[in-house]
Amino acid sequence: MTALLELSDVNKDYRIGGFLDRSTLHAVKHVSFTLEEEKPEIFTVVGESGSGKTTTARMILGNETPTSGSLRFMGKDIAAIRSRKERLAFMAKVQPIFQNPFEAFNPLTTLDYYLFSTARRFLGLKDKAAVEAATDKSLQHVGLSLAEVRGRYSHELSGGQLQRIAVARALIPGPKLIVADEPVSMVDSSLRMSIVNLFRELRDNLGVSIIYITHDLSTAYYISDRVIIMHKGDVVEAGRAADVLGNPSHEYSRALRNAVLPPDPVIASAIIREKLRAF
Amino acid sequence: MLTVVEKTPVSVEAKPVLRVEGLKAYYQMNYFGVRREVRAVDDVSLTIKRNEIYGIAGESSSGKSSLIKTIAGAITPPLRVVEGSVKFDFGGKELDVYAQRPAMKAARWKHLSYVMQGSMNVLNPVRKVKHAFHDFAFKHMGLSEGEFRAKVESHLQRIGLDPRVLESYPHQLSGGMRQRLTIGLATVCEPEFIIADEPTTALDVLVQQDVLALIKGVQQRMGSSIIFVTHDMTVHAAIADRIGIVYAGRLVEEGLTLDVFQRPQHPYTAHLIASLPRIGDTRKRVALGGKPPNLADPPSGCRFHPRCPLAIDKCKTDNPPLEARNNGRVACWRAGEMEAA
Amino acid sequence: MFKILRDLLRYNIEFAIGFILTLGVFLFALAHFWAPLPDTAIYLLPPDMPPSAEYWFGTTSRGQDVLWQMSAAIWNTMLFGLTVTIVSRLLAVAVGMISGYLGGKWDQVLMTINDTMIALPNLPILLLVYFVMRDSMSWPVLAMTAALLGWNYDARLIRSVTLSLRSREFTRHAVFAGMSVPQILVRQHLPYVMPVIFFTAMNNLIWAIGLEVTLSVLGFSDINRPTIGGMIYWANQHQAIIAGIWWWMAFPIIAVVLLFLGLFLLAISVNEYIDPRSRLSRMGA
Amino acid sequence: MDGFAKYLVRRFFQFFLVIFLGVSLAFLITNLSPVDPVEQSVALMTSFGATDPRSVELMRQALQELYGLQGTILDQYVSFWGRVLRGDFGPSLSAFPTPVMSLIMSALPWTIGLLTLALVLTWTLGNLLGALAGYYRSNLLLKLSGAAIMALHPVPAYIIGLVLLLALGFIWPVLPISGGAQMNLQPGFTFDYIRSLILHGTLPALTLVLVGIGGWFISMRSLVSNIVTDDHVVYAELGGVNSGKIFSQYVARNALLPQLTGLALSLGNVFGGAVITEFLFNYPGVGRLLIQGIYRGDYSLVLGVTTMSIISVAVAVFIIDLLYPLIDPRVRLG
Repeated sequence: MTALLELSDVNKDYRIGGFLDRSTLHAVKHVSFTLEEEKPEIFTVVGESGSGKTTTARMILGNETPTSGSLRFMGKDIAAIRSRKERLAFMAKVQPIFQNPFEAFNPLTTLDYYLFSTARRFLGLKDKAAVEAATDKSLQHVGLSLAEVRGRYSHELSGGQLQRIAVARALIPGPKLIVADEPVSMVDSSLRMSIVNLFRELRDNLGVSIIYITHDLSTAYYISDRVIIMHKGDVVEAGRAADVLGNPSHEYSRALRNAVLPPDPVIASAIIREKLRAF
Repeated sequence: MLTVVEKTPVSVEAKPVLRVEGLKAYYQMNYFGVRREVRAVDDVSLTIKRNEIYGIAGESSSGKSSLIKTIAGAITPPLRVVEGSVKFDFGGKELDVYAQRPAMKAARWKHLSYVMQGSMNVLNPVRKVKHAFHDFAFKHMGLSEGEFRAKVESHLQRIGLDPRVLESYPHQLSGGMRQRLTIGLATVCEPEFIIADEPTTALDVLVQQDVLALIKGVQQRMGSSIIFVTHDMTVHAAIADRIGIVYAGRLVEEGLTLDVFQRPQHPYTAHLIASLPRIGDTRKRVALGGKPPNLADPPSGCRFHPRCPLAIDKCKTDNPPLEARNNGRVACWRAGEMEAA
Repeated sequence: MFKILRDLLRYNIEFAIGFILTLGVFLFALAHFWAPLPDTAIYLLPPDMPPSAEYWFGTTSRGQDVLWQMSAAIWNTMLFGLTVTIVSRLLAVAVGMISGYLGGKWDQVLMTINDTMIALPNLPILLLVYFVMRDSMSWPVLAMTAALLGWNYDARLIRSVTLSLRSREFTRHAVFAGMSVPQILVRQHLPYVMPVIFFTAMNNLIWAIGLEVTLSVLGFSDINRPTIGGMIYWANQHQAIIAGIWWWMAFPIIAVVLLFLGLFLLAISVNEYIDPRSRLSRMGA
Repeated sequence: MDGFAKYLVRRFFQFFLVIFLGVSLAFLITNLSPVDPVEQSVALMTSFGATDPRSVELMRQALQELYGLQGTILDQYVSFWGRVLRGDFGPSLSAFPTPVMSLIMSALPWTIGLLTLALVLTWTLGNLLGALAGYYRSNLLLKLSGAAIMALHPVPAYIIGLVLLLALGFIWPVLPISGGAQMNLQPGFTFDYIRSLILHGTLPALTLVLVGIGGWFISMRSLVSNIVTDDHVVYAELGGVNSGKIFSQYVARNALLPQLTGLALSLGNVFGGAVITEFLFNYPGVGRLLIQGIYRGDYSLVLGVTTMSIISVAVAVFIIDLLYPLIDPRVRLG
């Protein structure tokens, strides 16, 4: 087995304050995990704001460099990527999905500009017809077609559709890994599951691994193969999704698990009444 | 786990505290000759009883925020009330939000308060917290400065805040504290009616339950009514007595919380409930197809028909009225057939 | 382009007034190319003639037709103003966008220099430059000096817009879509920076013209080249007001005030039109 | 270390940087110019008749020493700093042998007085009217005064001053148009002198107010129209807080923060307006001194005034920066 992505003892410190009162914020502490190349999976990082989950995602994408430790993608140190050529080669294999689909596309630019730019740059296509064919093929994977997207602006489509287009764009270069940072937190619940289901299909049909960053335990349970729970930079619990989320053992994971209200009025109102009694 | 729901008793005789009738509020815009009309609130009628928590559920741009802003009288152009009325009943005195503006202004905070979305920015950044309490509440309490201060301090203590926060500036407090503080501010005059806009959306998961319990607790103690909106169905499940489901500017279903969750009558509601993920369950959820309607150019007939699995020809042309059914109300031509299916 | 103009003229009264004023003044200035006499010629006409059918705006004490002098003067003054504006815009956009997009150390260094320059009083420095240059001072040199002093405040505004754009998700998305830095800056960010550029350009033009008037009035420029300030300078030299030659002063002042008003109205109305928020509203967002 | 101290250190650093770069710039301009100030001064003097070649040479040497133009450019730079720190710019050529510094010192109070008064008036009035116009958008009177103020805004200082001078000095001569006070009055705390001071200051101050008020009005109005949609203002309105209080404590107070920063940033430009206004009204401040220096070819006077105005503006900016934390608790308390 070869490692697709290997994080070993990754730390990230931020220095905050001016030159007179520097203090250090340990955003990510001793994070290690490995994703296998042969076994595509949905690997979920769960945490609240300030847990270090987004910083971890940014390091995997090469947007931040670790203070210590190493992140290797297919054996190559991500932090050592310098030249634009290497960077493009890396981006062809690792692609992001962002949190807010309305923010991920410039409202003054047509959506196809992003798709065509990706096809041109990463597939080296020059011919207009070839670019459009590659784009359309990718859009078909997410249940859309170029005809529906061409010339459109982001405000003309729903959050769910935009997020699908973002996925389609990420698929164009044929990536091995997709890093999705809170991809459904801004999507309506009626459309949310279509994105989450899509991740499953990508894993099963296209063999793409997905790092799913979220604060939402319910969708994490629904699609994840493995889960790590982060708290103030530390990984407090890691393992199979059903174990970690279904039956957490660490104190913090349990608190997080208990903070999730079920979509059931009987149980949810009982939880609130219980809280009330404690006041 | 408890399986029996103890409903807060709702007196049937008492007059409703809020009556919204045939309310239409549209965004009317004109940019360099391009005219647009967005029907954010389109013919909504609802009543809210005393001592009741009413939740409005809906997705983004369904018009739910416009609805609650219109009820609060907090709208600014280009959003305008086109038709209908919003009437409160405070201690037997009727107050029309749009026809009696000065009386309404005087009633604010004494009878009617508001919890805004995004508690981060609702307090003036350059003034201390105590000034907010003074500005909002002092004139309604009829107390001396000293008594007022004591009253505010004890109120804060009751909701779990150190009275010393009064001497701080908003930027010195955490997000959770600020949200508590705004709830404290909204309840210090013990108003009969509280309007809350996404009261937990911006909060961290771990403090959400506390804030919900706080809202519920304060409401129970004062016997106030609350109307709140959120897209988060679990929040509705946790504290609402009744729920109204908004789709494309219209109220499509209304009922007791338990009924709506367990026996939804509108296909949209049914889908909304069915698509909610829960821990311990990996059965495949099916997402709703199609795209949310554009309120500037809504579909004809029933606005849900392009996405509805049960749609028939009549749905495409005729708008279903919101009618009483099974202890609730629903706007669907095929509501009766839903249960059979 | 034509549609934009039509929309603005029809739906925005400020634009319509500004457009007519500016266009009128511009056409009037353009007319100097067809002037009957060279604009530097003096004492060719009877001096001190009040406005009449022959000399609409009268003649100066130096035997020049005020009408044609003004026409040339407005042209020269506008030329100066536009040169300053274009050069200083290039500087402001370059510094502002680079500082905002690169951020970090670059941003700190550039903005420290920028803030320092903002705090320096422009006019004394310009006067010092004039003083040491004296006769080698020509209008292009003056324009360059003014441009070098007139970009910093606007660079700060542009930087703050770019800085906020940099942290937006669509910028990161563009990077992962393989777009290059120039592509991102031009295609993605410029539409947002445009209103700032445009608005500051108008303000800068007004400032530059004001500067030209100020320096020329004092005689600190090429006084033989007709400019608005230069006309007032010569009128002062001949004590035109005391001598009752009011038309020598009044017409240039009226012309320059009209021009300023026109430019200012254009600035505020066009700015409203190209603002992304209003653009999106027109697109139906 | 708390936020306030950090803020102070940063401002202090900026203050010194402005002075360092400004003074260096003044030095550079004078040294890199193609014109030799010594030759220029010599030419100026010899044109009055003193043509003995030997005395010209002596004068040349004396001037070089006076201007600190001996040695390498680095030596000159160091000696220039020395003179700036001692406040010694040598004697004025046009008012020989009065030192430049004492000319500046006697002119400075006039400029500071005029500018402070005009600036306080402009800033207060502009912001007040702008805030009112932004808050009460439908008020006709405010709309009209706004239109008038905005129409004046782009007109250069000289033109406004000239029109005022013609209108109130010639056509309807109610105000003195020249000088800082009546010539024959003894300066002092007498009624006549103060009255004369006020009368003479009115036109220059009015010019500066009319020139500056538009900018503050426009920016304040747009700031306020943004702030009224801020959550905390909307919330206060929903809370039934009375509108006078909302205006003063919620809207105006928050809008003033950027306007105070703006005041500091605008000082350099305001000073430019003062130069031309002083010249127009023959007001005995440093602006007039500077222009006279240029007309008379007085090298040390021009360099002295420029350097001193750079330093004075930097000091004024620094003082305003120090005031900022007083109105913004986020800076004061970190």
